Amino acid sequence: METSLVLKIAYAALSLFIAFNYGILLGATTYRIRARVQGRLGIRLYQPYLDIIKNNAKRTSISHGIMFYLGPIFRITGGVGTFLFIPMIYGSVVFSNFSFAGDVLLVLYFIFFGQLGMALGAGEGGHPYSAIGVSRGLAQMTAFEVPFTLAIIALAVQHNTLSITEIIAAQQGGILNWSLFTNPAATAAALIAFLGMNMGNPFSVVTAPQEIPIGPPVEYHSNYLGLLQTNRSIFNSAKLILFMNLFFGGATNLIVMIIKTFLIYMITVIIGVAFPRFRVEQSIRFFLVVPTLIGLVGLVIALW
Amino acid sequence: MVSPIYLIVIPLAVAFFISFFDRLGRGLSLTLFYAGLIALTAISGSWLLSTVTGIIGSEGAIGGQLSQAAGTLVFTAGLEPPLSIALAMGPQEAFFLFFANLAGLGAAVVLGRRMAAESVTAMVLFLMVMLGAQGLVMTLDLFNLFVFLEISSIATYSLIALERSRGSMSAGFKYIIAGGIASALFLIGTIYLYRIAGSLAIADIIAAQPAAAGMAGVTAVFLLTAALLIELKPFPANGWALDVYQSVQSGVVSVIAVVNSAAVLFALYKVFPMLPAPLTNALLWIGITTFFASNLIGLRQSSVKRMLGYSSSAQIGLLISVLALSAMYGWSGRLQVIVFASIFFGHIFSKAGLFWLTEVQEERGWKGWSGPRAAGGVLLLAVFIAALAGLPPFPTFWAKWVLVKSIILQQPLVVAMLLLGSLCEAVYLLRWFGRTVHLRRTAAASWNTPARIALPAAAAAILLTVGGVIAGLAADVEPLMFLPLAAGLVLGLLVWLPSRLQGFIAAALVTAAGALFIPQMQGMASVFALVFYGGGLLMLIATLYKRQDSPGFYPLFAALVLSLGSLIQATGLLEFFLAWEIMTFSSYFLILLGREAEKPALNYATFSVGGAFVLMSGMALMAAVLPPEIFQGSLIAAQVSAEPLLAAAPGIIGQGRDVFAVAPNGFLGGLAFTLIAIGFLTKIGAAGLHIWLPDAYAEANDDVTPLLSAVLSKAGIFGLMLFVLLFPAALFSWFNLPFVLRWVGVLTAFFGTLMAVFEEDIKRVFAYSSMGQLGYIVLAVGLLNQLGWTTALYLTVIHLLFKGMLFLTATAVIDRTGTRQMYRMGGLIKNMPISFISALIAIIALSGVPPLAGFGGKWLLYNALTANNYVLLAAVAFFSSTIAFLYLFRFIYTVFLGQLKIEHRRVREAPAALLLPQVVFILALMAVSMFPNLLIQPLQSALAMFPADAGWQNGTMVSSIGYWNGSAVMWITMSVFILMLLWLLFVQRKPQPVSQFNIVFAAERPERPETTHYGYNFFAPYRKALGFLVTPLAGRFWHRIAEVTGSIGGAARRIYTGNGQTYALHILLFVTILYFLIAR
Amino acid sequence: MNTSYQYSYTNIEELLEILVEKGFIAPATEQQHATVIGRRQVQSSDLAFVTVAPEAARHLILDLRDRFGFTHLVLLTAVDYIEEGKFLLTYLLHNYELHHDIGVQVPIGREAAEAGASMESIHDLWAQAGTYQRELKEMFGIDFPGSPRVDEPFILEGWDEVPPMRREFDTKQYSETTYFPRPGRSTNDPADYMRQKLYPKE
Amino acid sequence: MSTDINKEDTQTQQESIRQVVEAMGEYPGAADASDPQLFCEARPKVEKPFRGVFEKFLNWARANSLWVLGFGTGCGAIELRPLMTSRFDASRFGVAGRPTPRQSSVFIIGGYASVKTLKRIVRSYEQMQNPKFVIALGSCTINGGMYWDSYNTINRIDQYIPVDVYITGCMPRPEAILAGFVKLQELIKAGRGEKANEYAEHFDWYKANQKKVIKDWDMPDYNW
Repeated sequence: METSLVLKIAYAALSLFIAFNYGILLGATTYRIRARVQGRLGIRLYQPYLDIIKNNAKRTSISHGIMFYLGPIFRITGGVGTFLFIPMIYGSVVFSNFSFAGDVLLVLYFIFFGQLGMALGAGEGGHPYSAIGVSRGLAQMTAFEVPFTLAIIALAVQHNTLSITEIIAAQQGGILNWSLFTNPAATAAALIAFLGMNMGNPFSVVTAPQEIPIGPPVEYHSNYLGLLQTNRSIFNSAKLILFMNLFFGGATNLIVMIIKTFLIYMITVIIGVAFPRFRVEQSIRFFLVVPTLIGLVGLVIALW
Repeated sequence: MVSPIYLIVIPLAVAFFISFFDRLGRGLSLTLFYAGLIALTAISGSWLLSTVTGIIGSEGAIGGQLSQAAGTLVFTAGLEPPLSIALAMGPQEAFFLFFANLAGLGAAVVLGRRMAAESVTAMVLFLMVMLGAQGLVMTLDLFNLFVFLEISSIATYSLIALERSRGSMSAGFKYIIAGGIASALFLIGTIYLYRIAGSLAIADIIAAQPAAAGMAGVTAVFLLTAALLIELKPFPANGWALDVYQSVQSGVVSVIAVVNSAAVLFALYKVFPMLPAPLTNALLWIGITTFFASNLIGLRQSSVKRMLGYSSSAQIGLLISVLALSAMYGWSGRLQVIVFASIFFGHIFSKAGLFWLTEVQEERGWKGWSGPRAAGGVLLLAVFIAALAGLPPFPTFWAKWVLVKSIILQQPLVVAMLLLGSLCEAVYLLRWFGRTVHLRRTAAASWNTPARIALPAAAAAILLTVGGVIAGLAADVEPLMFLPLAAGLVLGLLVWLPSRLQGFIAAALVTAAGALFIPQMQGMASVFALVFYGGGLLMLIATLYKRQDSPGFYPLFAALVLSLGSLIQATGLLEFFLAWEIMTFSSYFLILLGREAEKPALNYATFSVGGAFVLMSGMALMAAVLPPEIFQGSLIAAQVSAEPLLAAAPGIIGQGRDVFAVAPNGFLGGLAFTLIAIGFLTKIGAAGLHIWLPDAYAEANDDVTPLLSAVLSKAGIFGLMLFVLLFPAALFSWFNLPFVLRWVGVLTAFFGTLMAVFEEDIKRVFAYSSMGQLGYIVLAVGLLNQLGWTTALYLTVIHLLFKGMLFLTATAVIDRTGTRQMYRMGGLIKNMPISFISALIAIIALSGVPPLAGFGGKWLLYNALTANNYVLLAAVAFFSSTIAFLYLFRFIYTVFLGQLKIEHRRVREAPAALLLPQVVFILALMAVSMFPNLLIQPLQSALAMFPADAGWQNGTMVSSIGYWNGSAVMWITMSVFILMLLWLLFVQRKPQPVSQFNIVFAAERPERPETTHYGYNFFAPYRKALGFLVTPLAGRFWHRIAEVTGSIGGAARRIYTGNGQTYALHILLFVTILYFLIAR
Repeated sequence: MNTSYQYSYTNIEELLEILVEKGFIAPATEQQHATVIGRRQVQSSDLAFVTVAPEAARHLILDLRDRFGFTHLVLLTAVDYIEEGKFLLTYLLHNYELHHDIGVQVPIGREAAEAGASMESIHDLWAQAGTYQRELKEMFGIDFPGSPRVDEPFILEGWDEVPPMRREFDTKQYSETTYFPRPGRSTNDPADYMRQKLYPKE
Repeated sequence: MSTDINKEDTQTQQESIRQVVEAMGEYPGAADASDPQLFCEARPKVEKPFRGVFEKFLNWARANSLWVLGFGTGCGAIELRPLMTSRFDASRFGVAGRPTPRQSSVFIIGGYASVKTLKRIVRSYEQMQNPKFVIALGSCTINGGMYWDSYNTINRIDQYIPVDVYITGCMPRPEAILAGFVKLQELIKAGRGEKANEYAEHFDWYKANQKKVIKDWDMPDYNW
């Protein structure tokens, strides 16, 4: 059943649109939830849209150079690309995106595309805080990738495939087939890594607003910032969908997807509001010890 | 044909008449003196020519019994012995005499000024020394041997004492003591032997088999041998000789060390057949111990002459042990010629040459020895040192190879001592050489080489080279294998041309070689040929950016690139090793050209030579344990004949064959492969063996490093893959070598990458990065399946592309900014945009981020690892590959982004010569990124000997567990990128371009670029967290080893007190203990 | 009881006595104005002030630091006695063992020489004194030759008027001419206000 | 183990810093502000708004997305903190804090401004992107307040940067500040939040006033 290229692109655009809006509403919702926990009302649900419009409506902007200009574009290409390489809904032609282009390894490495481009753009901004932020971000990234990789390798070995679609397929047929239950250790390791990946508390030292304004994007503003905000929602969706696909059995329709990703996201939200912030070397040590050990257990489970 | 008797008569007559002529004028006497020496040389030369052609004429090829085959016997006074002196002149005698006389003639030329200035006695004594040597070689009579020994000794110590310095008097006296003891022993031994055999003719005595005649006979033979041995300065009874070497003028020393020793050695050779087996055995151990210990002690020598003295002593020891070995194993013919004659030949000319060269600055220690001023002088020094250290194409190289190969199974300990001793020797010689080059560059006083030294030394160097090549050809090495050397030589002769022109010629040579050889290759070999020739050519083009001349650069560069090609061309182990060694030493000399490269180059040389020796012993062992049907003929024959399996090597690679089906060869095979692997891993810079790597890469000239990293390092990978294919069975026969290989690979990747993170020096960053990347390749090689090997080849090619780009960018940046410290750069993107693009593409590729080709390597690697359940390896490899982001970003940020320093404002884009190869690399990389199958499919078909484990469906590569469509990824990424760019262009009003200080700086203004650029210790928190992992344990380990070796050498040196009595005691004790050991 | 220094004392009077006895300061004079050399005042059981001549000050401070245990320079400040044409510098020192403070007060001429007021620097005794001296230079124009970076601006960036802490400087006038005072500003002095409110007839 | 490393690390770091300092010689001081390679010298331009409904829509978005620069310039900064707390919850109005002027649209002058602070205020204000709004808190910003006669504190902030909304008081309470935000929103929605263009228009006048009091002007004329 070959879908024509035009149709494929149209489908991908549709799922991208859904992911973008979902990501934005998810962000606003969690903000409101967090505000309610603190006894506030919080932002309006459509506030992120306003912010994006506002930033795009800024009349002036500056450019430190070509790389600075291209940085956000790299970033959003990374985000959109990552999303496009992940099938959103299992078994759906419409929401399978461009997952034919590669397996989970591709997704794993494509995540770096945007980060690298962003880091380069921020670097040309010439602001030392950008560099400090990138330094922290990269350092922390190397650490949380270890448990994450262990988890993914465990899954690959367990299901004998690196294809995301096949990993979802292997988890069908009941909740107990989910990787969450077939390999809880790998799932746990990956979820801890996910906290680091989202750079929320306790791993938020990268953007540390109090110390180094907001880290890498300190020089970004106006339309650049608008792009970055757009990317954040898409990328967030992409990561959530990836985790859902790998560990929580994927989704066969949009509603299941929304419920599952929302719940996954709540994990980071809850941990984020409950914990203070690690220093970089602390989080590196943490990632290389606790989740890594859990990940190794996951490997043992997978091989056994 | 002139009768050999004239060899005796001429020196006698000249010595007799010369004082009369001296009265008439010094010019006349000098003429006579040199005429006499030339006559000696000419006569012995003519005999050499006639005997050798005689043999060739009679038997068609070298290989028959050499002794007396085409020689002649001469009896003085027309009487039969014992009434006359019987002299023999055969090919051996002629060989010894001709070269000894030639060396003597050279020494006389070197001593010319002294001969002209001093009294005529010097000439007389010199002639007498020569006379003694002629006699010692030719005589067939034991008593005559004694007489000539005495003539030679007395003349020598008179010559020594003639210097009239306190030191030389004392040295001469020590010589007399030693000589006296030796003479006494010799005479007693002769008497006993006469008593047993009833004749003084050596042949009669041998026929009488004195050793079989009971204890008395053994004792007699022993005394005779001991006397000769003492004259040959065995360890530890050689203190007197070292004092002589140190205190006497170099020209004279060259005579003592070369002419005298050669003659006495020949005398020993003549009496060898009468030696009983235990004595032969003892001589073997005495010889090899002398070799080992002298070289060990040589490490701690500061005086150049004494260091050379130790080396002489060591070489003579080696020759003694070779004599013993050939007696023990009944070697004859070609083997003997190649081993003994080559070592002898190499020894006399290299040693004589070195002694001559040191004559001008003989009082200095090596630390202050600044060397000849002319480039030619340095070249001579290099030739002699290379010849002495046993580098190709010099004779000793072949000899050592054959020697090791012949005895590795029977005498592994001897091989070990030989190689360790050789390593020590190479280290102290190259250390001296490196210092010389360094001092010369730093404009310390260097001297002009006078013609009286330069001419004989040049002659010796030419002889060594020619002799070496002949020996090589005699060992059945393809003439093509000398191509790198020939190319180097040709370019070396063109050194007067402008540097760029040389570069073009070199490039033309490499292109021609590549065009000629690459089409002949197939399969894997062609991949490596492309990497070696293509990469080498591009790097060569890149070097054309240099503005100042660097003599010797292009010859070495061309030799290096072509030797890499030769590695693939090699059809035998020897040829492979030859190419390997040429590669090693040419790269060593190239590294040495760097400004601060003295120590790093020495480290590199030490590890390379050590690694090469390990490799050599592994190869020798491998050749020895392989079934005889593979290596036809006996072990001894194997060394020279072309190995049939290897002959097919380039053919094997690329042809389908189930390579792992061969039965294991047991422990020895495994050991051999392990040694071979260690040799290659040293070159690759595997974790633990890597400590030479960062310094060598960093301190080599900026135009050399790209070649070292991007191209040269692949030689080790090639070797590893080649030998896995050649001797697959040996992989598992001792232990699971691939398992170790995999872990070594991944740990190399991990530690290399991690160490790169903490470096400030741009070249050191990439040096460690190279180490890390090669670690992945080793890991992939260790997988032993098609996907793994595809990965290895893929990474080899891709690494050439991106590391070439990175190092060339680094070169450009260093060239433009004048610093290697990254934090001192910054903001160069606007000044060097093309270099930035190159660096950007390279780091994206290196880090493995899609859509560029680097991801292909990652995908292949993890698929190969995961499919085989190597999960831990995959995890560590992944961890390393994420760490690579750190140093990559740090590099590109600190150098190209961030704040431009005020002093770098006028920095311009890199020179075109540097950009051109980068553009080629970029195009290649982009092509491979767009269409991965362009590269991967040929690689897969080159690896058809493995069962296929990944296929292609419409541009999607499908392994057993994963899939990847590189083209699709590229298209998607590009489309999204362009869409987003268009969006930004659409919604954004024209942005205001701003300058570097227009940043939000907490409401302040930045003060200076230096204080605004976050560059130093970029990953400080990372160091806090993981810094303990980069504690230089390996460095400390090797440093400790070097220290311990040095202290042992230093401790051993203490036995040489400088006191004549002590030395006499040494000699007596040596003889006594030896006697009891034999008699037992 | 401080023991680790050359001179030991127990209370602040004793300290002053020792200082007089050993000739560090002149004998007591009548209670006089603070700028008169020789004035001594015991403020409380742990705080005393002595006034010494500029030439003697550094020596005394050094002795107090090294022989009496006043190891800490608490502050260095100045008061403008414009009527007497003097600045009074106060070096406040602290003894960590007894927790005593002693203020060494040094009157220096406001315009002693052509270069203006000047005093010997003690930045070599306490590195942080350099910072105080920079401040005094900026605020009062008192020079401390040799003190590091003493001529660089301290907190006022680019101040080119009379040093603002000098009493001849009229800050109100300066503000009015410089800072665009908003017209229509009225002042409500509390005293006036209360008086008008309570005694409107007056 | 790790402490050793850190110690060693610090030592090597110090050593390297020492080398760098030595290599630099005497610290050369700040680089020249009039260097066009260091600072962009372009003047600000009047950026014309769009017209009609579209601009109204954009203004609505701007009014409801007020990102405040987190720069406490005076004692009034302490009154800003409670705005984000549950009692006042300014996020209801779309108000959020932002740590960098590049990304902010509202600058709150938190009270008295010394000359030294004024310099930073001007710099930060200019680094914000058009459209941008200024809220001035307290009497000090209006007429100098209790610092009216200080030699080092300016009296009227509107002489130096354009102000959209003044909030009186010493200090105004958070409720007052919220009211100020609402007022600002009204202004923006009415299309009157064009003070950034006004600044560009009267750039020379503002600049002259600024330079009158900021004497060591080591910045470019406009801080992009």
